[in-house]
Amino acid sequence: MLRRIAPPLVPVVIVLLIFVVAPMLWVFRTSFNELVDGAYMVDALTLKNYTRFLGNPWYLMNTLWFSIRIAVVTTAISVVCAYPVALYVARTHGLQRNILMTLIMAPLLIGLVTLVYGWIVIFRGGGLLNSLMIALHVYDEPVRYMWNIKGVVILLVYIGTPYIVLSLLDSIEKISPYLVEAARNVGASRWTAFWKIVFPLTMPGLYAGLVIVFSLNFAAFAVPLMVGDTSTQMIGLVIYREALLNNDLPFASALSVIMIAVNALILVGMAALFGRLILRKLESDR
Amino acid sequence: QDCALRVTTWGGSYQATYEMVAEKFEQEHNCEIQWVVGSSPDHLIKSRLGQVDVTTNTLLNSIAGEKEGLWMELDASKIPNMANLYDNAKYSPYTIFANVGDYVLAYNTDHIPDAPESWDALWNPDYKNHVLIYGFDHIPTLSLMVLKAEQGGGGVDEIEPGLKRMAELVNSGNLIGGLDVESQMVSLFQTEDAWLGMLATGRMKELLGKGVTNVKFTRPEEGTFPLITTINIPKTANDPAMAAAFVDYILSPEVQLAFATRNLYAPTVKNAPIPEDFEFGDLLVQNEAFGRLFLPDQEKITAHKAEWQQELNEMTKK
Amino acid sequence: MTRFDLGGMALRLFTALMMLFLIFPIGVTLIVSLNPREFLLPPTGITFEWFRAAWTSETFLRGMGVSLVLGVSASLIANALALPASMALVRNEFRGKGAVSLFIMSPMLIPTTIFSLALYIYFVRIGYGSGLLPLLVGHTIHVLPFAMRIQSASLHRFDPSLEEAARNVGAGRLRTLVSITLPTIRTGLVSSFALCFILSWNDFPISVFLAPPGWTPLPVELFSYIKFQYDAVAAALASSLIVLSAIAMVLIDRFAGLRRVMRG
Amino acid sequence: MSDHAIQVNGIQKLYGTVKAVDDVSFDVRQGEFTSLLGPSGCGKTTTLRMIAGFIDPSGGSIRINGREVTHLPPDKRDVGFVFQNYALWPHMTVAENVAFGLKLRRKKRAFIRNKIEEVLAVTGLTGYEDRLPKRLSGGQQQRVALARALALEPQLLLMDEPLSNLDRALRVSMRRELKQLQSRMKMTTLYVTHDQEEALSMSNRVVIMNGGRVEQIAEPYALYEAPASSFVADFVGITNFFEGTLVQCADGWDEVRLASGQVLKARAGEASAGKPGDVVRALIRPERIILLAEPEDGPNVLGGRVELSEYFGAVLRYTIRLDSGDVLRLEVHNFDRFLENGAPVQVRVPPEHLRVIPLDGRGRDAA
Amino acid sequence: MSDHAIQVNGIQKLYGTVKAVDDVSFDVRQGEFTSLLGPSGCGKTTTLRMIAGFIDPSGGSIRINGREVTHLPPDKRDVGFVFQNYALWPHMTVAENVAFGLKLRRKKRAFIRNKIEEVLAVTGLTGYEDRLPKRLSGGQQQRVALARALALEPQLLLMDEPLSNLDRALRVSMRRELKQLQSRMKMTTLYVTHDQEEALSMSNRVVIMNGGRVEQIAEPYALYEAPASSFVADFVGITNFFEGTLVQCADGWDEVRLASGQVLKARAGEASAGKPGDVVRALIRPERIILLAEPEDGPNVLGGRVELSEYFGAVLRYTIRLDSGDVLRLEVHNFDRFLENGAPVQVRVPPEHLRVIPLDGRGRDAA
Ligand SMILES: Nc1ncnc2c1ncn2[C@@H]1O[C@H](COP(=O)(O)OP(=O)(O)OP(=O)(O)O)[C@@H](O)[C@H]1O
Ligand SMILES: Nc1ncnc2c1ncn2[C@@H]1O[C@H](COP(=O)(O)OP(=O)(O)OP(=O)(O)O)[C@@H](O)[C@H]1O
Ligand SMILES: NCCCCNCCCN
Ligand SMILES: [Mg+2]
Ligand SMILES: [Mg+2]
Repeated sequence: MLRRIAPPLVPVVIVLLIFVVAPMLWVFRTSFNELVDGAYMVDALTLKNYTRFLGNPWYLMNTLWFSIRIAVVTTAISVVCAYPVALYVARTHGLQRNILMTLIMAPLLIGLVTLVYGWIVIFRGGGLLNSLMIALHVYDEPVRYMWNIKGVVILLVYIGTPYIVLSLLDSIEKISPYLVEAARNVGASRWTAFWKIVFPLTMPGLYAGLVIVFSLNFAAFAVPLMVGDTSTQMIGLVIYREALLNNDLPFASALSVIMIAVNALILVGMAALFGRLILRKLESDR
Repeated sequence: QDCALRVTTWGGSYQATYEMVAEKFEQEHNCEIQWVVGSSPDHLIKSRLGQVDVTTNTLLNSIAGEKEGLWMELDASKIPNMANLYDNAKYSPYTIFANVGDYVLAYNTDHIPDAPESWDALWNPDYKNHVLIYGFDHIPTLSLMVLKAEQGGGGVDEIEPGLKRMAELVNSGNLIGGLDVESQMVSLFQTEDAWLGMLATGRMKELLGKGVTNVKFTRPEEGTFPLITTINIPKTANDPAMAAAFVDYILSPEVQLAFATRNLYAPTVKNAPIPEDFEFGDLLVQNEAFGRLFLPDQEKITAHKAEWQQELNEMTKK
Repeated sequence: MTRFDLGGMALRLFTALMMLFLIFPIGVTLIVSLNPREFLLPPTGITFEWFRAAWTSETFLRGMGVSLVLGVSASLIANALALPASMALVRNEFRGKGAVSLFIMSPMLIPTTIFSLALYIYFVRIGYGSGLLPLLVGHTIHVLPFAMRIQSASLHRFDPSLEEAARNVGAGRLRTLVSITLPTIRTGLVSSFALCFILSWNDFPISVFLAPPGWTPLPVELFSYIKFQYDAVAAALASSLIVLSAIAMVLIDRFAGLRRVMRG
Repeated sequence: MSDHAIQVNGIQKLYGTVKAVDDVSFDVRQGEFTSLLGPSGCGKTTTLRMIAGFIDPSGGSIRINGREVTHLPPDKRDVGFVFQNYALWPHMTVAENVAFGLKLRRKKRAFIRNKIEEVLAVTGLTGYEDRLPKRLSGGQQQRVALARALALEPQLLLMDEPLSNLDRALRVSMRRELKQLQSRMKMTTLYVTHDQEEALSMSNRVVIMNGGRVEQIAEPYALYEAPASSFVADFVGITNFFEGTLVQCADGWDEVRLASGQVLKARAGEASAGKPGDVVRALIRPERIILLAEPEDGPNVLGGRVELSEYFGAVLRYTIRLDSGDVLRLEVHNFDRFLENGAPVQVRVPPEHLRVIPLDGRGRDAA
Repeated sequence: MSDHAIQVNGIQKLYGTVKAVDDVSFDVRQGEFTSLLGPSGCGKTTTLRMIAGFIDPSGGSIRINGREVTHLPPDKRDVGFVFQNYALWPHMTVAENVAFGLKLRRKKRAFIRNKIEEVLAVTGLTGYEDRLPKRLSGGQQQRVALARALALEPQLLLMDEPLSNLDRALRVSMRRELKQLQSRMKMTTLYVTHDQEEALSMSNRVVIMNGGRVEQIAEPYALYEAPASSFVADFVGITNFFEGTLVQCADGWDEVRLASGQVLKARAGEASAGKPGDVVRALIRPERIILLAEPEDGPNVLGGRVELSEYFGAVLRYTIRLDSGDVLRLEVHNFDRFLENGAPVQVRVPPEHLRVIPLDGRGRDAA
């Protein structure tokens, strides 16, 4: 067994050992250092950075827990947005397929900063959406869609959706139409056939998409930085600020260690859940 | 030619000016300049790791670096132009100001016909949803907070009153937001979403350059907040002599004038007078405007801003 | 063949709405890039000035070139590393599989800011502070887990007898991989590559630290530019990119179509 | 309820320019067991799939129990279906595959449990409840596909080669089970098979298809004994053909002169094979030909040599090269000796089992 | 080169606790056509896949042409393989599927073109060159799988039910083609099939498997006429069993008393069936039993009633309920009348075709 699985895994593992584990060991070590005068770091062995985070409910609730919630919510919305699109795209071919794919990927091609400008035009106080809504008398006062939690959610969903479409496509395409026919034949409506056959069989792709988007959103910093406010302090943003703006590498490192641990726990949980539910059954083996 | 000098810069127009003036230096000293482009924080980090010969910096970074002992002393004998610096542009033996801009109060004359006299206008409930400030990582907003603390009987050591006032601002609903991307602020003035707010003089110039006529600026009586570009030479510089020569070159009148006319960063040397007919002369922090800069103790800001942000976040959490 | 269209019309409608949501800001970007007054709507006219500016900016063109090369190389390397690994993980059941899997996914767990900072510091310490290697490594590691995930998804339900059949007619491991496995999971690979490329193409934090002088990727150039001064040049650049990739897609499709025709 | 469980009327299916099914019509009466038989690629699967509603016909109409269903979705047809390629749901165990349709019908759990047990017993899969399909052998998978359809006790069951991967012993027992279920449940069955033994022994009627069209619809005995065309004759069982000219036809007996000059006497069919001088074809089944132990003279006796002998256990089939050069296949049963290849033999072609059919000028069956 | 093309020695395959293949040994001589026959799930596919190198045996060894290959990768074995589930490459057309292996062998383009043409002609697929597999019927796909293997003209060809989805006519012609190719190319063949007609008629030898083990290895005639166990007797062809006690054994003739009291005379086998008083089983094939036209008296004559008649075209099989209560199946060929269910009949069981085998105490074949 070892002889069969080792060779394909060794290159990746070595690359990761050299370029991830080694640098991250430094981060781990740094998390026990101390910042002097808010200016520079000295070697130390203190748990201060950890207690500063873990001992402060604001950090626990308004950054860590807040980030988890935002990541869960935005990932879920993205899935809802992406799934039908992926279903649709999966049955297109050739040119139509390519054009749809370009459009779906377009938001990611043009970069976040430029994108935000597009959204400003739509969502600003006097922007298109507010003008429309006010003209339609849905409400009379402009609603703020940006530089608050709404902006963060909208943008994360927007960016996350194409990733999920991408991860789903292959799984959907691989489903043999016979399997759906067989279900329809025993009396399943389109809807039931979808839920009981298609949906479970897309689990591998869905799982990939969930893991990817959840991790990206959980660690997001650019989005809350650009369109958030003081109440959207996601943990990625806090780490960014402490590490780069406030020079507090020890604290940022401790935050990172905590974040990695939490994220790993969540991923392990997801893997266990999905693995038990479905993935193992679908794995090809010889 | 194997001489190369690594100099940090911000991207965009700052780099453009740098690149323009650098050509002459490269020829004269037969030394190529490699631009290390990035945002302020990485300038410090790269300096720390010995990747840079001359650091174009923010004052906060310079101070942080000083505390770590990162910089070498600037030797006036190797940098003759230092002699022309205004006194307050020599921050320390390690740090000098390369140029100075400021953050002024911009307002839309259609909605606010008379120039506000004080930063307090930001809190005016009439402007609900139409006020812009920089994000809480940015020096103008931090400075405003210190200013408010002082007015409330505290100060940089007793920030509470300032924090309260800023939290009020956040919770008042006046703010469109505290923005990180400066150009968005310009755009929001352009679209008239923003009626009132802080703006760096450089951005003000851009706004006017776009043909906007109903936005004006004023320098409130409490003073404006400086936007200071500092210069340091890391101890680890490969060729300290060449680095010094470059710093000297930055302080030369032609470079000083270039940054003034192109980027609206006012000279820090006495021998670079701005031409009388310069269109945006009043945007430059010259003369009395320079005297009215509100420059709180930067070291203390450095030491405490993380705490302050944190407290403010807690005060404004939802 | 019956398809799984959950009520064809509803699906179509929803997709249309979603597509609208996805491309609206992009449409806005396009309008902005053609509007002499930037994003003051409604547009006051049409100008190609912003496009001209975008396409004559040496910085942007160079940045684009760098990003392209970087994105393609990093995606290729990452996918090449991930492929054998994901095959081994999907197709074998062994103790510690979960741990190995998580380990390979680990770069995804690390906040990018910290990772790029740590990697940068690491490279400087081991004496490789400058040069292209750190940038390439940074991007490759960044996208690697994503390649792993998509590929693993793609390999689930792969019918191993297709490979056996190839081995049986005398194809070696490599040939089987190239001629049978890869084409069969093509959609997955294309997805994986596209995803990796996009991630690299969009990356800011890693590039900021690891890009050596002269090799600044587009997002860094663009961000440095836009951060302080927004004009429609950025919008024009973005619009061009989308139009270009659309054209590329059409060409690829034509080309592939042509090949199919020639193959008879 | 209509007299007919299925009425297929002129259905068609085009794939681009490929006419997979071309104007096919047939009926299946209530409770009947009908087989679709035909060469590979002749359109059996396509026809079946149109009836089940998986494919939209390009033309024609389909009625089930008198109700027009041509464009009804598959879940509204209440028709059982066994897929040629199994189409087992890979994420469900054997039991789950079987239970799925029952759950959709909101059956009680106890009922479902019993039903699973029952159909798995019938298909010889007891003990495999919790296996995933990929962990089963080919034949086991096929049986799950069958069990899945049987569990629903459909009134109308369509099966696409449901036993093709089973060994004979199992196939025989499955056939028996199917027939029993069918008559117990009065289940109408349309059965695609390539196994004519199966088709002949199980069916009330057989529909022979060829190239997308129906060739003949008949009861098994009629099909075998009175095929409507050479194609059917050759496709259903083995047939020996002699070509020649009709020399006489009277008294219910025809005489055919072969190219070799020899004359064969044959029983005249119901329809006249033609008039003297016409080119005809005389047919006889291998099991009807008698291998003579002793040399013999007389009418319809032919000489030749053994060219090939094939042993099938109960049957021994000789391919004989006649002296005329023609090839003849004959089968013996209950034999105790084997003839060597090359051994000279004499055979008798009993006139009462030789049938004559007319030919058109180009050597094909006259229409 | 070794005398044996394949030597399989005690191979084993465990799936968890499932013993899919359990200590299987057999040899295939050069140029020989050997079939693997056995019930669904008995381990045929698994055995074949171990020989081809797709599965690592859990134990035992495999030699091909004398060379130990037990752990050699599949592409180093030079063995043709036809997959039970086809395993066609979905992204390649029919021609590309066939050409792939040839391209790997760096054949000239013209050669490849000719070869494709040739094997597609053999498999009746001419004209389908550019179809993708998913646009073919089941049988057509199966033929592509076969063509793909044949194109390489392997010295050793392993086939896993390669004809299971073909109609009889096509199967017969494909069998003929296969046999011709095999003898022309001196190709050694190991053939998995569930079709005993196929196994008996094509093979030099047949390996009967059951539950992961080998039951018997024999030539077709020996297998059918002298099965080593009741399992083989019943699995290969149909067999009637009578249980009883041996009352006498002398002169090459045994006598068996049935439970009903009747005594049947039988030919004694080579090995003794035992001594008087032993419990034995007497076997006879359905085609050996004679349906008497006229009532008759005498030894080995039994009376009963028709319970079921099955029509297979060339064969009519009656299931008869004997007066003793036993069930007897018999087959008639070349028949002209059908007996009604319930009709009284008399049959003779010819002693020379009745074989006696010993039983152990528990009613199973003695080892
Ligand atoms: N991957 C697997 N995991 C567990 N059991 C398996 C697996 N593959 C096959 N088996 C079991 O091993 C036994 C032998 O399987 P194999 O496919 O060799 O049978 P077979 O003789 O080819 O049958 P068939 O005629 O139905 O194709 C079967 O009982 C099957 O259920
Ligand atoms: N999707 C398709 N596109 C084009 N042609 C097809 C398609 N499906 C089937 N055909 C063709 O239609 C014809 C009929 O196919 P069908 O599957 O009905 O045959 P079949 O009678 O079931 O054959 P078999 O006994 O081999 O399974 C075949 O010639 C086949 O090649
Ligand atoms: N292009 C102008 C760049 C000016 C950068 N100034 C730094 C300001 C820090 N807040
Ligand atoms: Mg078919
Ligand atoms: Mg098998």
